[in-house]
Formats: sequence, structure tokens, C-alpha cells
Amino acid sequence: MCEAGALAVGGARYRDAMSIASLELDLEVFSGPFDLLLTLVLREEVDLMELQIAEVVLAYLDHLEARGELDLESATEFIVLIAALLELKSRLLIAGEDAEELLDIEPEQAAEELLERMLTAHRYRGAAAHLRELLQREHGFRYRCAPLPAHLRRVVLDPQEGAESPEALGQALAGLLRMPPQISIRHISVPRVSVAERLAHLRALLRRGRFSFEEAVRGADRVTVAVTLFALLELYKRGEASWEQSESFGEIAITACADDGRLVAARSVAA
Amino acid sequence: MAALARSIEALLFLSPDPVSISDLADATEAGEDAVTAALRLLEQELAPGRRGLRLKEVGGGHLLASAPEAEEAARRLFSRPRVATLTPAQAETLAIVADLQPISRPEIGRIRGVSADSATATLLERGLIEESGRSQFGATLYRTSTSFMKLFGLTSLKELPDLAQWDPSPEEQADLRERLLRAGEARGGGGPAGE
Amino acid sequence: MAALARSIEALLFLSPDPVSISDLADATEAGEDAVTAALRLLEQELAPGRRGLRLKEVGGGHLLASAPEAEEAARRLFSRPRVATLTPAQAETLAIVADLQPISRPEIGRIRGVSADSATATLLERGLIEESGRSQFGATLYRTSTSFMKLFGLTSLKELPDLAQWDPSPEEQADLRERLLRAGEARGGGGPAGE
Repeated sequence: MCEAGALAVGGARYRDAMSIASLELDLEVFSGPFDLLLTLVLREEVDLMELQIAEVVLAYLDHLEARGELDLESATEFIVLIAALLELKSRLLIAGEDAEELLDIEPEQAAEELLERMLTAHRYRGAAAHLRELLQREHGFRYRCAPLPAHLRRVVLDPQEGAESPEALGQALAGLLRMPPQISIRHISVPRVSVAERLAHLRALLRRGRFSFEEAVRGADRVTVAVTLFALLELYKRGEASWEQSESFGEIAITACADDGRLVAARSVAA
Repeated sequence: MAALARSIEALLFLSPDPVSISDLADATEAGEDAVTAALRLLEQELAPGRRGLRLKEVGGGHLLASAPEAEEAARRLFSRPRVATLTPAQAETLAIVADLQPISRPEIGRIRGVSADSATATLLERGLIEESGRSQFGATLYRTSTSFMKLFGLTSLKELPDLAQWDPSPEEQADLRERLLRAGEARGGGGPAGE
Repeated sequence: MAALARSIEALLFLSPDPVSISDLADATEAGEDAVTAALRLLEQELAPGRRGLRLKEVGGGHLLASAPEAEEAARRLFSRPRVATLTPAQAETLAIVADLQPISRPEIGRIRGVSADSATATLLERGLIEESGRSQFGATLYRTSTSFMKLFGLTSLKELPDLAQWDPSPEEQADLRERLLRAGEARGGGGPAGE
């Protein structure tokens, strides 16, 4: 575990491994896991290899307990962050015996690639700070936002007959029908299941109405279950679904939220 | 110009609607008498022939307006014929409405993979789409208008070109709406949040 | 104030977007030199502390803004802050868009290492970025908007500094590389696996 005294990551203070309760997490201050990793490595106060991510997770749970409430927004943000940190750490770890099986990448190349990504992220972090300064400098300047007086307004309400071609509409629709290719996530080793996939799966179930989490992951492996849970958090965050669990380890019943229900119904009515 | 008159000028500049003396007094934390005096000062400052702006008293409040002498120039600047072509976002939204009408805004967003709010607003403003009742759950539905037919030189919606010639995967049998939604979800990782 | 400067003040008052010198010249039927001189005159007239308005040069044109001294009063009158500050995630997303535009959301996410969905949605909602067509794979592309230029007081995107200035020093980079490599090798069984 990190033995050095204070490890400050932005506003998150990780003081002492043994008193994890002192962890102050303010996830707003993280601008990304690369940022976090860069800070960690640069400070040399922690060797990422030695950092037990589980400890950080425990600390976070303690922190949640102390606050007495579960803020799903920041919980999801935390999961994303920790997942990314795990990924990065595993990149460092897999250079050994399992390397061939997992990735066809030399440790040197992996380090180089990781460094490149960290530097890019760092660069934009600098640019972001600069933008915030600019915004600060412009403080107090407001602009007028008023419509033109009626007598100066252009009249465009009378469209020219046949000025646009209907083919443009057909082409636009065809563009929307094209399925996007899978985004390369080569660096996250072997992707077996994606959040987008599970999102689509959950949405399909939601269209039918209420269902249980058990149903959603029937016969699935552990990774899929985890990713499905993550997709469910995402749906909750977007306000598309909510769930109930009447007792610990009981059935989780998932229902569509009002807005989405409206969509679903509108669709089935129109179809 | 005194500080209070400067503040008032700024407030009137920012407000598209007339601002009452009592609102100005509250905002500047000055008395109404002081505000009235400052308005008088501002009026002198903006007297005809002195500046490009005028102070007007309208409907129980004050307002800044451009000086009438500048009207000719304003007309030249703002009434230049602007080609009102459709942006890609507007074309997409219009195509979706044309094919799936009546349809709600959140569903258009789902299909596009991004919010359709601003495109829908512009199309409404240009009169190319119009409201067409509500879904049974209260979402506003949209359909294309007669202006739309005119702009595209159509006499009937049946004249819309057959999608088959551009269809990237013609072998697919599913319903158009279903297919569009599926592609939209794959693109956006889901619809726009909050809708 | 001279007639030309008055007209220009009126035009800038009416226009929601920055107006270029050549557009001002066309509208006022004056030469660009005369317009430039009139703008200088207007700028003096609106120098800090003189009036409630200021002349700003933004996004390749000129524009009127309220004087910052009036900010407190404006906040009270309009009961909302000018722009809420940007969170680090939003600022970073904006910096990436400004540098690589047009760029898609997944690409931004890949650079940041976390999803940019919520930051992108907020920036869109605030009008700091806008849609700019689709990539060849169908992802919506984004670019910065005129509002962005206005709010950040930029005359041109070129004004944004070179990103390389935030790079760690070559020594730091070498050190980092060294340490990352060591970490990888440590697990690789000790020896320098790469050679």
C-alpha cells in the first residue's frame, strides 16, 4: 500500500492507507483517469503497481456510509474512474506470462502508448485551465440577446417553391440507418460485452414493461452481469429507468420512468 | 457619466423588454428618485444626434433603441438575402418527421443519437413542421406543414422518394422506425440524456 | 459623436453576433478606413468608466457588451449568473473541441479516458459548442460556437495558445517513460523484456 504520507490527487486526499476514512473524495475535481494516473505516477508517492485499488474502493464506500446517502451520479462517476484505473494498472501487470494470450504488445510499446495518452490528456488539462482563466477574465461582460425589431426582420416565411430537393431527405434518412462500426477499444484488452450492447438489451426489455434484473442477466457470465449493472446505472442516470428492491438480496424490479414510458407508448401507438 | 447612470445604461442594454423604475432601483440598490435622476441624465446623453442609441419610455418602463438615423444602414446589414439552406441536423430532423409523422421530439432525438431540440425549434420557426396534437402521455407530436410541401415541390407525401435507392442495408426486413431507433441507439450509446 | 460612429453604434447594438469591418462598411456605405476610424472613436467614447457599455473585438468582428461594473446589478435584475463556471470536465471537453474541431463525442471520450457525454450535453445546452455535421461513421461532430468566442473574449481561435506549452519538460517525460517501463518490466519477470 502507499506508504508515503499524503497523496493528493486534485482535491482527493489519500492520507494514510490505514485510516482510509480520511479519504476525501470530490469527484468533480478529477478530469479523467489519465489525469489521475499522471498525478499518481509523477508524485512518485505511489507506485501504481503497489496501489491496491480495492483499498480505494473500500475508502469510497466508507465515505459514502459517512455521508449516509448514495448519490448515484457520483457513484457512477466513481465506477468509471476506478474501472479506468484498473484497466491502466492491468496494462502494467499483463506484461508478464499472460501477455501473449491477452495482447500482442511489448511492455516497451505499452508504456510508450500509455505515456502518449497521458501526455495528451495532460496537455488538454493545461488548455482547460487556460480556458477557465479566460472565462474569469471576461467576467462581467454580458451581451445583449434581443430579437431584431419587427420592421428590420427578414421575411423568410414564404419558402421558394421547390427550392429544396426531396432527395436530400432520403439521403439524410439513409445516413441515419447506417449502423456505426464498433469503436476500437483494443487497449482495453478483450472486450466481450459492451455497455452499449447491454443498454440496448435493457431498453428492449423496458419496452415490454417491468422486468427483473435476474431476467436481464439470465445465463450470463459475471462480466456481463457487471456490465449490465453498469448499464442499468446509466439508464437511471439518464432518467429512463428506476428500480426497486424490497429486501437485501431480493429481486430487483426494474421499471421504465414516466418519460420513457411516454416514448414507448407513443411508439406502439404510432406503429 | 455617473456610476448609477452607467449601470442603468448597461441594464437597459441587456434587457430586451422595458424595465420599470422600481426594478431598476432594486437592481442597482438605489432609491427611485436617484434612478429617475439618472434616467434623466442618460436621456440627455442619448439625446437625438448625439449617439447611436436612444432612451425610450414604453409601457411603464424604459428601453434602449437604435437611433432612427441608422435605420437605412440596419436594413442593409440585416435584410441581405440570406440563403436559408437546411443544416445537416435540420435535414435529418425533417426527414424523420416526414417519414414517421406524427412523432415526438424525444423520439427524434433517440433516432438521431443527439438532441433534436434546436433543429426542431428552427424548423418550427421556419414553418416547415407544425404541432399535431399530443401523444396519449402528453408529448407534443409534430408533422410536416404545407410550407414543407411547397419548399420541396411536393403535392403529396407519397411523392417522397423511395428510400430503397439509398438504403445501406436493403435486405433488412424490420420496420423503418425500429431500424432507425436501433441505429440511433448504437450511435448515441442511447438517446440524449434528460429526455 | 460623428454620424458614422453613431450608425455603427446602432448597428452593433442591434446585432446579436460580432459584425466585421467590411460588413459595417457595406451597411454604412463608407470605406473600411472610415469605419476603422469611427470604431476607434467609439472605443474612446466607451472607454472603461465612461459609459455602461464597452466595445469588444470578438470572433473577427466588433460587438457591444455591458460594462463589468454593472455585473452585480445585472445579476440582481436577471437573477441568473452570466455563465456558471465550467467544471474541469467541461473545460477539458471544450479545450479538446476547440483544438480538434470538428470532433465526435466518442473521440473526446477516448482522449479524456472517461465518457464525455454529460460534459458535452452541458456545453451544447449552454450553446458553447454546436453540431457540425456527421463523421463518415455517422457520429455527430461538434465545433465551438460564436457564443464560445464571445464568452471567452477571443477574436480568433488562433489566439488560443499552442498546446505544447503545457507539456512536461523532456526530463520529466523521460523520467515518466522510465518509470512506466520499469513498472511493466517488474511484472515481466525482472529482465528488460523489451530487448
